[in-house]
Amino acid sequence: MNDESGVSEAIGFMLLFMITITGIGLVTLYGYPMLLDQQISTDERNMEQLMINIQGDIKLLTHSNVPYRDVSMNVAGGSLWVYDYSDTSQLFTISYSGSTDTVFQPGEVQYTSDGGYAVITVENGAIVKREQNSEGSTMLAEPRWFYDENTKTFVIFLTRFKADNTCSLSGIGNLPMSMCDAPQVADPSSPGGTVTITYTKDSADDYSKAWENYFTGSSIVDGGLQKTGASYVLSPVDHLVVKTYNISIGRM
Amino acid sequence: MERLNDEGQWIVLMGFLVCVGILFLSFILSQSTLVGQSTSEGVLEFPKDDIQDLRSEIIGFSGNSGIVDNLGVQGNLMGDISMLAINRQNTVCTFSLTRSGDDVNMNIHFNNGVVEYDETSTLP
Amino acid sequence: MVNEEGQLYTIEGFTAAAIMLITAYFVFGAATVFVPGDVHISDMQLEQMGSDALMMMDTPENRTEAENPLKRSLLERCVQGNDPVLFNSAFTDYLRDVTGATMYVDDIQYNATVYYRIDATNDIKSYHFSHSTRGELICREPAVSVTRWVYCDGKPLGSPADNRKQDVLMEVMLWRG
Amino acid sequence: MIPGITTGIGSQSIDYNAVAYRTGVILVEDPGYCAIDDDIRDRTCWEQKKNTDSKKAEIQRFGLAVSSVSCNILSISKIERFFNEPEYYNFTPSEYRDRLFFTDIPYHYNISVKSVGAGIDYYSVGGPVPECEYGYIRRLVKVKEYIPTATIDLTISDNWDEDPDSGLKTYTVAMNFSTLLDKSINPAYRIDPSSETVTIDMTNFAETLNKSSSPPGPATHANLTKIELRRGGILFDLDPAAIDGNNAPSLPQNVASNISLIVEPEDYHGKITSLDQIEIIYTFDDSPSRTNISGTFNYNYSTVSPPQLKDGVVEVTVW
Repeated sequence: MNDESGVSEAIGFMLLFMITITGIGLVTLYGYPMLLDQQISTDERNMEQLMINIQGDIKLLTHSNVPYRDVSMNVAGGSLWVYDYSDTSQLFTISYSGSTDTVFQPGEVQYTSDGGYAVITVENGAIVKREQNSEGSTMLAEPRWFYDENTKTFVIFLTRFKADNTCSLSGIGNLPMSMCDAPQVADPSSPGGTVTITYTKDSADDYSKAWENYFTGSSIVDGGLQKTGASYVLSPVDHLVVKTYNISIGRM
Repeated sequence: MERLNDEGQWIVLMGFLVCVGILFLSFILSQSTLVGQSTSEGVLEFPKDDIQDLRSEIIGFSGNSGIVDNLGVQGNLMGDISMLAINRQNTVCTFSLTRSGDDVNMNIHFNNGVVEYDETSTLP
Repeated sequence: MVNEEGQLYTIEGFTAAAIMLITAYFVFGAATVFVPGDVHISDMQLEQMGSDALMMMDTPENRTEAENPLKRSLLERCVQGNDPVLFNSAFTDYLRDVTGATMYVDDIQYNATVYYRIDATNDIKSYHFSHSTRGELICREPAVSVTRWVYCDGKPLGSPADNRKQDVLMEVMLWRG
Repeated sequence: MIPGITTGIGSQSIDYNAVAYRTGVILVEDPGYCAIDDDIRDRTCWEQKKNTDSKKAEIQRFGLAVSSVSCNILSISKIERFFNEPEYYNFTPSEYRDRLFFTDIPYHYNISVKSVGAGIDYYSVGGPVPECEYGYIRRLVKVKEYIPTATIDLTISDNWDEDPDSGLKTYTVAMNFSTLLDKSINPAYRIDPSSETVTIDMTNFAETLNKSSSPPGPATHANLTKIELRRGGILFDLDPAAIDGNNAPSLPQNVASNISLIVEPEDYHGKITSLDQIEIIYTFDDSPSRTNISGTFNYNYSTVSPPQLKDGVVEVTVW
């Protein structure tokens, strides 16, 4: 009787082990493709979260005048690129009641998914997202431009990335950002003036839909800016404040 | 032996059931979108202390007749506050103090694009 | 037919599930996912501390002080009299104050700057006011900043500011050293 | 991969630091809130609720601030009631949770306060802070100390009146609430007898004793028969805290050197409006011993030194 039970336990263990392995095999065979898709979307969502963290730190740098922040991160399923402002061809042009235009190149911190199609970019204080090889884009988090109706003041924050050269990161790393020079502030006033903003797209990296939705939506002012051709117009603006921040991104 | 084999089957079956259950639940949970902004970021963003500071500063002015009754000085201080606020705090701030009888009427306007605060009150 | 063995089966079922999950984890888990949790908690705590400390320094201690329009609080006295030594000792004491309920030890460094406006040109200028012992190198520190308005009844002693009644902005950078 | 799938689960945990932050804000920036009744002046005076189960239940939110317009300035009476020092309400953990955390989640907490200047060495409520991770916030505050003792020095000639044939003698302490609670004074610096304890010391009685009284020769003591609190026609009797250094005496009592009186805000039964005048009247008997004491003490900002604000710190931990 004792002998018998000893033998059966060994066999029982082997059966159990085999069934476990078979189970894993089944999961690998049928569950794997599903899990892979899940992985890609999880990676992308993690990156969206990470970008929001980066934007949070950029807000601290710009709005709270803190000189240095770093974000530690793990970039999975793709890579993170930093483009110096001079290497990007998108432009924001701001003109105010006929005065000289401000032409601004933002630069980018961009994540490109390897397995999926998502491209998530931090530029000019906003987080924008588009799909590779397809039209359209959305804004995941908005910059903090605002129009104060009491004083008819329009406040625009321009955030520019500076990097010594284009660099990329995948895996665990650190994104050191610093703002050691004070922002340039331009604050012309012209009672009843008109502000015209134009976004010039980079056809390989086009976020014009995202910016259009932001400008014409109601986050800056109720009712949004008026779209006139390719430009967005706001009036009356007695006082325009344009603050330009330069954020240097060091070696990752 | 037969009896023990039975038990093994039970264990494996249970294992499978629980495993499938956990996977299923975690799928559902992972479908929920991640919270975009954390609580502490929300706290950092909300300018509670800035507004309290501005309020207490202007209430401090209201006890100083050299500021309330002297529009030149008040204009100067208003210039200081609005220029420093837009430059350093990225905020549009304006205020006014006017005397009416024994009381002082105070107006404060604060707007940083996320939070707008307006106050009109009478200070004794 | 139900006996206690049922409980055992369930426990064993869980164990088996755990074994399978852990196995799967090791097989596929090479690509771990890093969630950058809430990194701003300590910033939030530090910012609250800093603005509390400045607020306390700017709170008059009694009615006589509160109703003196010229020098209402310790902070106004420090800025007007240009006394960074007094500011440093008071501010450091505030930052170190604890009740003793926790074993929490903090080494907070700070750097304070005063911003003022030149009336004639409408320019914003600044001068360095005070800093802690290791508070000089602020370009590589993940800091937070807090501000406080300070009323000056005249030119702050020895400063390049205008000689008039004015409001200046004290800005303090804080980080854990 | 599996951790990737379970990412969502991890991010659902409670942010204890946020709970601690919110609790800290409620404690130091809010004066609290309770249902109104006859005993209290307004809804923020929760600490004056009577110590009965039904009254305690009417406290809806704790808060330690002096008033809603003075952030980070705490009332010492609220601190004492909140931290149960000395023992009073004896709130249970679930009562603290209901009135401070506003949730069904059974948080563990530890709230502590220290203010050496205001005489608070260390008060705390809740369990000991664990070694594990917890949510934490530290708030720097000022504690508004007790109203300093008003001293009536009877050597000052205004306070007595030589009268060899003195009969019943009275001495009045007059408090005018319209001057004390004047709106132009910030609540943080007010002398507010309707929310804080008032202490009045009458000293140097010897000077006022009727030296020429007869019989049996010069008086050695005065005879205090009662102390009344009068508001219009309404009267309450008060008991002195100490006479000649002896605590809790029963009246009538002989006084040779001093009387100490403590008036709690509860004594007014919350019936004070800002326009009221309160009088505290000391009555001294004619027999067997006589006193020359006579006069009025105006209890106001020029005769009593206003309370000071003392530095303090509050720590909140939640787990």
